[in-house]
Amino acid sequence: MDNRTVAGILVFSIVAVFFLFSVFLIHPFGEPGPVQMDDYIITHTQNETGTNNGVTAVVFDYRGFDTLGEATILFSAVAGVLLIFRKVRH
Amino acid sequence: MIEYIPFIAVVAMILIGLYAVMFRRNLIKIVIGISIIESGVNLFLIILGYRDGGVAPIFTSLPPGTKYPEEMVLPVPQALTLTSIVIGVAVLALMLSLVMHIYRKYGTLDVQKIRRLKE
Amino acid sequence: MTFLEALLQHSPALVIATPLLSAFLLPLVGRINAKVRDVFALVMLGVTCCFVGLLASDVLSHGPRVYIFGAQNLNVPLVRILFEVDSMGIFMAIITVMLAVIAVIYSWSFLRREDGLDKYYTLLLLVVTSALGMELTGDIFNFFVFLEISCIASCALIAFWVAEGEALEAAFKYIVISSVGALFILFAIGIFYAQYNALNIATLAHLLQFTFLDKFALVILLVSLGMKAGLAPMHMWLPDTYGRAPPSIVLIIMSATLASFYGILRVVFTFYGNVLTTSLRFSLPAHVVIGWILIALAIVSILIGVIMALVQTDLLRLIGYVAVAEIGYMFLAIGASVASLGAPYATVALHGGILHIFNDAVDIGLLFLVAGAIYYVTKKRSLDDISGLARTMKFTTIFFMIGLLAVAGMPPLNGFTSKFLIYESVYQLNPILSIIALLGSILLLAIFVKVLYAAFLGSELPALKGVTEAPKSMLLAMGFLAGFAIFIGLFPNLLLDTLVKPAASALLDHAQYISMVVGGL
Amino acid sequence: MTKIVKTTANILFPFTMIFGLYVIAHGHLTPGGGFQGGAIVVSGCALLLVAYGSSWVFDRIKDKRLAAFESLGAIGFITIAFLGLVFSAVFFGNFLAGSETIFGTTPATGSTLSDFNTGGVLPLMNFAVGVKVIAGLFVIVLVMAYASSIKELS
Repeated sequence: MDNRTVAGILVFSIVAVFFLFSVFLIHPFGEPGPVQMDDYIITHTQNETGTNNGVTAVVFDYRGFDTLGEATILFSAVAGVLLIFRKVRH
Repeated sequence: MIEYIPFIAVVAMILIGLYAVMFRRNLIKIVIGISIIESGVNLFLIILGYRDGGVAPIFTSLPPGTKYPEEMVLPVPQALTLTSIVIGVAVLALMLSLVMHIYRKYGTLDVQKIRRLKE
Repeated sequence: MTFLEALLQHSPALVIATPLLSAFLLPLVGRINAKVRDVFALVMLGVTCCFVGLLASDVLSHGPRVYIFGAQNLNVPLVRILFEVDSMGIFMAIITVMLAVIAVIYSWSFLRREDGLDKYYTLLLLVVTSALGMELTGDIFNFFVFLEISCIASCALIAFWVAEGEALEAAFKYIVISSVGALFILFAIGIFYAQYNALNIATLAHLLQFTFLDKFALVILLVSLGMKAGLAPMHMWLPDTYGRAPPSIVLIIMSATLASFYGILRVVFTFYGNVLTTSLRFSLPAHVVIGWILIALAIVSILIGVIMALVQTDLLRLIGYVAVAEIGYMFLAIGASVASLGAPYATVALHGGILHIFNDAVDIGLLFLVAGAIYYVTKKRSLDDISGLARTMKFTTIFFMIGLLAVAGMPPLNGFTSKFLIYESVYQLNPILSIIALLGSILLLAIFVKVLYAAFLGSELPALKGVTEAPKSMLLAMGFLAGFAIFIGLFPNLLLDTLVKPAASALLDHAQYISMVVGGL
Repeated sequence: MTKIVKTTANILFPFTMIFGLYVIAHGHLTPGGGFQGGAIVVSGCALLLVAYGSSWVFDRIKDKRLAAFESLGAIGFITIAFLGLVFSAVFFGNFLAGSETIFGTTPATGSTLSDFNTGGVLPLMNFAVGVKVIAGLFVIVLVMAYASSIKELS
């Protein structure tokens, strides 16, 4: 066991302890704490964005800029893969 | 205790994925480790948005009599998870194409051997 | 509402939308011919420069600005994404756009014989867009999305020379470390969302109560963004990446790294601004703990950067390690200003740190372009194979000397101004730190003098018979950076008073940043 | 692949395409949207890729044209955002919601039946993202499958 794996195990156990300890402090599953933002979205989707689907309203209208970022992520992944495989010609 | 089991599952997935990324030497296993961490974090985001007995926040043919802000699941974490899933696909595609090229170049997927071949 | 006022009102959105639209258009424009595509990339970056300049003039004169996407005014529980542009964000945006324009001019001739340049320029524009997005956004999930775009796009660019195995391995190491860091940032965002049900930075900074979960989220954010910015124990990817990527790309990856450094500034100063003075265990205020941790990691990265650079033979890897040392200086200045939050020399340290971001970008960028010119002409990476280049590559030698003196912090050049501010303020905090920093700079000078003799002044090698001067556009790009280095070195107050001081006061004054959004409700 | 696999692929492919396009088109009414529907359609195309082999598919569909379609989808998405800037004076503004033009009617609040003509800008964004995801993911799957089938890469 060279010292790299020992250091790795040390870091891994610290991260494990912190994660386990922090997860029990979050609100229990099924009882979310404050919900003011989501209640506003649920009650106002139909007249503000005109859709019945709350999730699509958040994805394309309330937080539409994230979806533009996400479309850019997919675009850059395609450009990256095509850049890496540019030597592959039919 | 029963309502913290989903969070324990999240921590277990994140730690398993982190173990694979840190200690495994095979490139494909590192990629699999990262997608395990990614699905762990997605599960974490989804769990935060659940309300007991909640219905999907969609008004088309909603079961009659559901009081909709209280008995609906929160929509924002689902939108965040959608973005995170697409990020996972993009990162996975890029990593796998790199691994294909590294395998063609060095003939092995073992990180130690690649480092030795390079010198 | 004249056309100019409309542009001014929508300039935050246009700063991101124009490079993004040009990135989407570029594959189609690229089908016409190569010349049109190169000019198109530069023209669209020029348009982005105009919008950044417009926005900068407005922000510097009227204070921070909020731009909401999808609605005219803020509604009560903040639901939409908004851009919050203050003078710190716009200062970083100016650096990013400047580096991008120089990188495009440089890569015109540097990559003339390569193929796949459509995708190259698309990804270059995407990294620039994501760096600008990270610097202007006011929403943490939006910051995470732009961070992820810069990860994916720059990883594909690092693997540009697909035939070389080392570039593939450096790209794989980069994407693994970046995506693990980004996933942990997403976990921290989940923690914030679970506790406060808000995703806007100003709203969260207003609601933050520094519970154990918030401390854990702060540790995750600092570790992941520190990893992306190249802080000490997590810097291993940086020398490999800067060593193996095409040198014109290194400027772009450096702007993404500086955007992550801006992320750390935003997290420490604005996000946790209200709670920095609360005391942790045994009555130590939080800002002292965070400050000293950053200082310790900064000293480690200065030492690692300098010592490892001494033993390198590959020129590009050597400058990569020097970049790690320079990032160590920035973290030293920021750590000193956080550790002594109230003291007068804290603001001086912050001025030094922020000015050093600009100087480091210019100097390290210049050195990488010089190393790229050497690689372009001689096709050799290691210092042992190249010697006596000064005879034929006259201008490149002059630019190398300017870069060398600037990085080592010699008086007539810009490195001196920021490093002097850092030494002066860190000395008042703790004299040993500034002595170590000073020794680091002297060692940097020694390293580069060794490189100067090895690469430029030695005897003529028979293998390097056909060596000619670097092409025009590469010299132009290097000339721009050398000009900046000299100009800022001679007139530092110009940059210091117009951009750096407002940026530092914008960072320190987190109440104004929060009141722009929460106050408006 | 053998004849049996090819015939089942022939039968399954149109149903997957229809279902995927349905999920894209009704993104603003029922669960779904551009990304999810696009992924379903690409799974159908991947089915073809497996059944007929990547070189057969590579002959029929040039990856250049797919990349062009993907750019068009992305440009469509960002021009809708720019139109929001032009018509409703803010970037990403939903200028069609509530206007009497296409997709303009606002649904009644509470539980309603699905009316396709609602949703303002959202259906248009769904279609643009759907085109982009279909073309983009299919190019990735196609190029990676083809690269793994040929012997040497560079």
